[in-house]
Amino acid sequence: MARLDPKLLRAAVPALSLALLLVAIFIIQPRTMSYFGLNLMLNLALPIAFATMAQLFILTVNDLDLSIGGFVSMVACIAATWLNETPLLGIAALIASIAAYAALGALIHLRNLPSIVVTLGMSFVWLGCAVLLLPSPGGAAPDWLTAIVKFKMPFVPLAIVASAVLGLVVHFGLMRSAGGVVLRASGGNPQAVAKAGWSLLKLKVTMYALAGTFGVLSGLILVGTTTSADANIALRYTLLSIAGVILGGGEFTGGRVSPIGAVLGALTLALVGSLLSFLRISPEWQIGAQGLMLIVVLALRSLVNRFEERAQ
Amino acid sequence: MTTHSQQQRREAMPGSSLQDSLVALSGVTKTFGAVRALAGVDLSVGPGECIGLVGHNGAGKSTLMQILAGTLRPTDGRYDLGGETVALSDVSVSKAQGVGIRCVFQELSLCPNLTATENVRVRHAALSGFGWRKRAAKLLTEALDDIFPGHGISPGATVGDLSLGRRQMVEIAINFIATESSHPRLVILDEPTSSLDQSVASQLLAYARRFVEAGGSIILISHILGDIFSTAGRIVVMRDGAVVADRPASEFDRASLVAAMGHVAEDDEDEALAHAAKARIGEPVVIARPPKQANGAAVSLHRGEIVGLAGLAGHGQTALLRLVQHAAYHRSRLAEVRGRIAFVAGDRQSDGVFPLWSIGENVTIRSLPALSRLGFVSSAREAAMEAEWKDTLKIRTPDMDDNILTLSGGNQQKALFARALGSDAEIIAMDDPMRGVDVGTKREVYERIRKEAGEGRSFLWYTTEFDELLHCDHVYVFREGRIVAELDRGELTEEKVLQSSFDEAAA
Amino acid sequence: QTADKSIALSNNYAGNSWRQAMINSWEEVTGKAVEDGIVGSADAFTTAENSATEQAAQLQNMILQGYDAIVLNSASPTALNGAVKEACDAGITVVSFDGVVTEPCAWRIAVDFKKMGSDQIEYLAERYPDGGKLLEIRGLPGTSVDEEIHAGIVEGVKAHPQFEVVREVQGDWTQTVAQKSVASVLASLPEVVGVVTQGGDGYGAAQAFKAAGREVPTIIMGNRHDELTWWKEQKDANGYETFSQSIAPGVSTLAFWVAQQILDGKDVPKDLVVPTLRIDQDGLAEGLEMTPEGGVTNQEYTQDQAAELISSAQ
Amino acid sequence: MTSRLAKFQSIWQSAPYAFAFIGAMVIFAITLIANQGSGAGQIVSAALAFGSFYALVGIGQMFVITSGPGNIDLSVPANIALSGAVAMSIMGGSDAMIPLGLLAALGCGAAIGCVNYALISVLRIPPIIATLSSSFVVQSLAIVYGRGLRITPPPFLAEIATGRVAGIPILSVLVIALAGVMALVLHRSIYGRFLKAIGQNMNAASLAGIRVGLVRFGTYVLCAIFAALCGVLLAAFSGGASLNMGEEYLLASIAVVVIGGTSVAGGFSNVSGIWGAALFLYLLVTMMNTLGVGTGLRQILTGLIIVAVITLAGSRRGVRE
Ligand SMILES: Nc1ncnc2c1ncn2[C@@H]1O[C@H](COP(=O)(O)OP(=O)(O)OP(=O)(O)O)[C@@H](O)[C@H]1O
Ligand SMILES: Nc1ncnc2c1ncn2[C@@H]1O[C@H](COP(=O)(O)OP(=O)(O)OP(=O)(O)O)[C@@H](O)[C@H]1O
Ligand SMILES: [Mg+2]
Ligand SMILES: [Mg+2]
Repeated sequence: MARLDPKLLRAAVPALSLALLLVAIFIIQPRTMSYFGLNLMLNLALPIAFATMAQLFILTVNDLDLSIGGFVSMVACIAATWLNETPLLGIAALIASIAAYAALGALIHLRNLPSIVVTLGMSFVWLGCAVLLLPSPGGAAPDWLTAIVKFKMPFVPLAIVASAVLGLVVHFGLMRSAGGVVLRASGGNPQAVAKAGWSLLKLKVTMYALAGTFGVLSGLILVGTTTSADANIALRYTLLSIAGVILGGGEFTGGRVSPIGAVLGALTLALVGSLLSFLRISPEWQIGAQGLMLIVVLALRSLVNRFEERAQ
Repeated sequence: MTTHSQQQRREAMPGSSLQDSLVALSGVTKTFGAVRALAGVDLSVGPGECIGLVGHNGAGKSTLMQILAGTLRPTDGRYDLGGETVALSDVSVSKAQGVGIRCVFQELSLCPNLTATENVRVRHAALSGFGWRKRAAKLLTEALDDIFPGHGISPGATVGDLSLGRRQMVEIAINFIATESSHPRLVILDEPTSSLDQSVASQLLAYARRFVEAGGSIILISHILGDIFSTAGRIVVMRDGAVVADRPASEFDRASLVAAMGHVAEDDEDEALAHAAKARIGEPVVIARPPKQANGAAVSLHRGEIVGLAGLAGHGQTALLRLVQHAAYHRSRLAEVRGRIAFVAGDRQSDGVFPLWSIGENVTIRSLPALSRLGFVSSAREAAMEAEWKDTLKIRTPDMDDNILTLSGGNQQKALFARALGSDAEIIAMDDPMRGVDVGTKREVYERIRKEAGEGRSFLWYTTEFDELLHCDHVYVFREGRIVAELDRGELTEEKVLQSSFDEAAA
Repeated sequence: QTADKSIALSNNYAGNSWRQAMINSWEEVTGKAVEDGIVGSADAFTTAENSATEQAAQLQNMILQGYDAIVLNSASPTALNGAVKEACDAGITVVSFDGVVTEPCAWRIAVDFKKMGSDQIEYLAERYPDGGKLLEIRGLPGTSVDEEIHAGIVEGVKAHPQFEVVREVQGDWTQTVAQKSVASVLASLPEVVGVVTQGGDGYGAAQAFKAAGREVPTIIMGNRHDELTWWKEQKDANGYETFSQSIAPGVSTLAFWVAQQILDGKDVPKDLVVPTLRIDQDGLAEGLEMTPEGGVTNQEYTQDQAAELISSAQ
Repeated sequence: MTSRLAKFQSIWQSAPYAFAFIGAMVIFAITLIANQGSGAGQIVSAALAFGSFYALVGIGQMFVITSGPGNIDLSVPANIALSGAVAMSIMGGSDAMIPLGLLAALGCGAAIGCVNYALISVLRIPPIIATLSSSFVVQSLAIVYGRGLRITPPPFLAEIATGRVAGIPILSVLVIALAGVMALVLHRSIYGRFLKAIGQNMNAASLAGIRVGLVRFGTYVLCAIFAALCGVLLAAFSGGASLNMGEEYLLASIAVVVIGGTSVAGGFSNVSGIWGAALFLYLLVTMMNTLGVGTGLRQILTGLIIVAVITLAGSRRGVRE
């Protein structure tokens, strides 16, 4: 008898909620069911997906990054100023910011610090740098960046292709490759990993450097899409990225994450906003409706968990 | 580097010359703050040796093994690897692994978020590159098949979903895996059988003997002396951080070994055990039906009774205990509990210990309502309870205010016992609670349980050791989450238990 | 001709009284316009948090919904340009106000924020010809409005060198934050003659001065009801003098009518300027009347007023 | 050098709250030096007044964070906005209505706490997301309820919130007393013990006979009530409730808890550190304003100082590796 494997079902929840949301949107606003429509709905979800991935790396090692929003904002400001005017300086600054992230990882490990406070502090630092770079909104994205981000793929919008590639690449890197296994292991049982002879320091630095790299990518894509920047542009990404990872089936501790789920989670969050606009709710309830919709999507998860328990 | 895995088996000799030894320690000490865990230990392990390491809880066995495996640095002393002295500051896991020393630690060290295969990769750095997953799965399956024929563990299973026993089996198998770049020469097994049932434990011991015959070395730590006698060629006895005896196994018998460990010699146990089954009268205090039970059978526990849950590890006994515990606080359609309950965890890491707390706080947590007035805990009464149980169960610590994790594994277990026994509970559910407890303490706890049962406390006792079932008035045998046999004290034999445990599994 | 047209309001923040008044005015005026059959529909949208990216996504969704015009209070003058351009390309009229966008295809109903800054110094220069020291309360860092008002103040001080801004504190346009920042600077603050502000911070600043037991200097107010009430109390008690200025939240209705006029085929210049709503010592009683209890001084616009403004701009 | 570090570590272990106070004192000293020694009383007085609000939300948040990894209440800002608005509108500026308004606001907080825990427990939504979602709904309620209109607080309440006796804010005395009570609850009450047990190992806590669900439920309600109380007092302090008056407390409530020495991993916390951190955060703003640092640089320095303090403080290491 073909019984649904609950584990498979659990992995499918993020995809399922995204699909449900899409169907609802298609029904309410059929115009979205086109290349043009999907592109418009999803192109701003792409930088969120990258930021979510950065957060996922941090969550994998049982830390939490409260600074990713500020960091992406700062990267956006660098890209809209230095990278455009003096590319070498811009590239150097971006590399330095990745190095700074890696150094944070080292600091957090060596002094065994709570990542929440360190990244909270760093969020002020990134924001301060951004304000110094761009005291008022403006700047311009380098043309090559805009060209890449606005590239019109045949048949399928770039945002969808890029999201798929992002999910798959990280999935293979983190979930399937031999190196990724060790990285995740350091979230599951750090002492055991140390006892097996690995350097926890190196592992943590790697994860933070990866997070920095994906944060930089997120900022670049964001600027490419909006063509200019301001210091507060991505502050919201901090909470969005955490929500995305969790929506995608990740957990706060124990190294349990799902990169593909996280990308789906980020897209879901973006689409929740779209659905809301299409529903024409009165403005004072729009914010609340966003909360309710999040709750509904998450309730789906619990429904599946219940099912899983019953199956056991 | 004189050893070779094909080298023929030599007679185990205490103090074999340092040149031949795989690893040798001399005068090693280790202190943790004020606690002196090792007070000058000499130990050398040659190839083809199986050393049985015994000693009371907190004697320093695990500490010594951690030093051997390079996960702890000695405070002082000499550390020779493969005939070469290693500076104490250079002692490291990778050095020890380099000469083929592997260690199955007392507290499990697998990553619960990874699959069994992926855990193989974490332990064996050489497994990488294209197709590593297939290779790792193959190596693991081979090792499992070798050591635990019929284990039924899929290498793709997530470790967190496996029962404690199966996790232990995976961990053991991983440590016996040989890759191109690394062969196990010395495998340290720190209480490997404590969470395995007897049949699996004997598979392991048989494998250990084969491994030693093929030229490998093993250090086996166990509080089950039968395991030691059946497997070890040489027995090292530790007491209070020092080695007090190091002789060929043939020179010991059970009594002399127990005496060397510093326990009083055993009286005639059978006499104490030869009590007749009580008649089961009155209303039971617990009735619990396993969720998977198809027929009407249910576990029932009467006042003053000791009821045993038997069967192979991971066949629904722990789940039943949890069900009973839950039913004591919530409505449940499967179980009915009349009375206050306390739980003694076996899987102490995940079910028992509060790792940030002192030993004292870990002991009193179940009794706080009784120790407090108007919702606030009375320090004096709490301290009194701590002191009482420190003495009663002989918890080895300078101070009950020390962190619980400073205790040795067995002493942590004693603290968990104290938590339950010291509470106001009328019913005590025990989840294979003697894991890692030394012989002397075990005997005292057995006695205490019988005494308290006599005074009206009821015990629900899951155990993987047949001998412990002899203390029970009534035994339920579990298989695949169901009760398959119900035996009175009078009809209890090891054969009957084994037969019911296996029945279909053998077919 | 616009009876079948639909207009949307895109707003980026709803978390203060000014924005609430803005949305209320919109709903009142457009509700009537829809009833009267002047336009087909006029929906208001607001994002959950003040964020340019979220608002860009909101704009893109509006494009998909096929609105004829979008009235926009933007989170950023430049970060929405991409989305605005997309809207224009889709044939949608975009009218930005308050937070205007620089994208050339959009209309702008701008407030001269720089002038809001320099006017404060001008006023103080009249009050205190000898000049003196000033405290400046800034808004949200990294935003254009904050930078522009600040630039205006800097310019004003340059024109009147007898004044000196001795301290700058960050108020985030949030009254509680401003109150805290001002309180924290008071211990080290020398005697000041005035406090220059960006709107909505005046009452908090006054509270902080009072709590520290210092004499309250001339604080420029921002048309909030609590500020005006406090000012009136002080005026009655000791003749306190100052002035108050802010944009009227009802400017959203002006933007609505402008959008309607454009849809109607009128020729409207791309850049319009609205004056700020200014309350002087003499107009305080009148100003208080225009201010709902607990809200902001407001002024809603009619279709005729909008048409007049447009023609005067040509 | 290393031994000095080790000494720092041991201070942290025995008195994890010490560093927040040390940090506050160092910053206070720098401020005084920059200010040529004057204004000390005024600074302390203001620090106590403003620190009270940080401390109030911090205490509630601390109990939630203690209940285990992943437990954080993000609905605090919206809760502050709604409760403040409810209280002010019910009181309507009249002293006689203070008890009723206060009760309504606290009840409103309690209801938010109930909803939060229902989402966490019944729908099994991870706390961070659950409270984030509910905060959106609460924010909407606050908008609909108050429309952002500010209603002046009753004079007596305003006096409590802003008044001073001998230079010491009345409010701070009340909050310090409340902190004392909560410290007792955390360290000496059965509830506090149960909570810390749950924070370390939920599974073991449940098996030790602790009603996990009940304790967690109480904790979320407690946190929400504290936030509501903060909302009422903040509205009274600043002359009326406004929709965005809670915004800064989202991060601040977490920051004071963690800088105060509470472990984000749960099960280990203290109350006094919260006051230390609250003073620290306020004095940091004071120092920046006294030094007259510009906006961008001010943010950078604030961040670096927070990181520096936590780095010096280090943290608890596991006892057995
Ligand atoms: N990290 C530590 N900090 C403080 N004391 C420790 C630490 N590790 C071990 N000890 C102490 O060292 C002594 C030896 O502990 P060890 O774990 O080696 O005992 P053991 O022989 O393995 O006991 P068991 O049979 O119970 O496992 C004990 O007294 C224990 O309390
Ligand atoms: N071991 C656990 N792991 C994860 N979550 C748990 C665990 N135990 C309890 N919980 C959480 O706590 C909630 C209530 O748990 P439980 O059924 O044990 O309640 P309780 O502690 O007995 O309290 P009450 O009787 O008031 O319901 C569950 O919904 C679950 O989210
Ligand atoms: Mg041990
Ligand atoms: Mg329970």
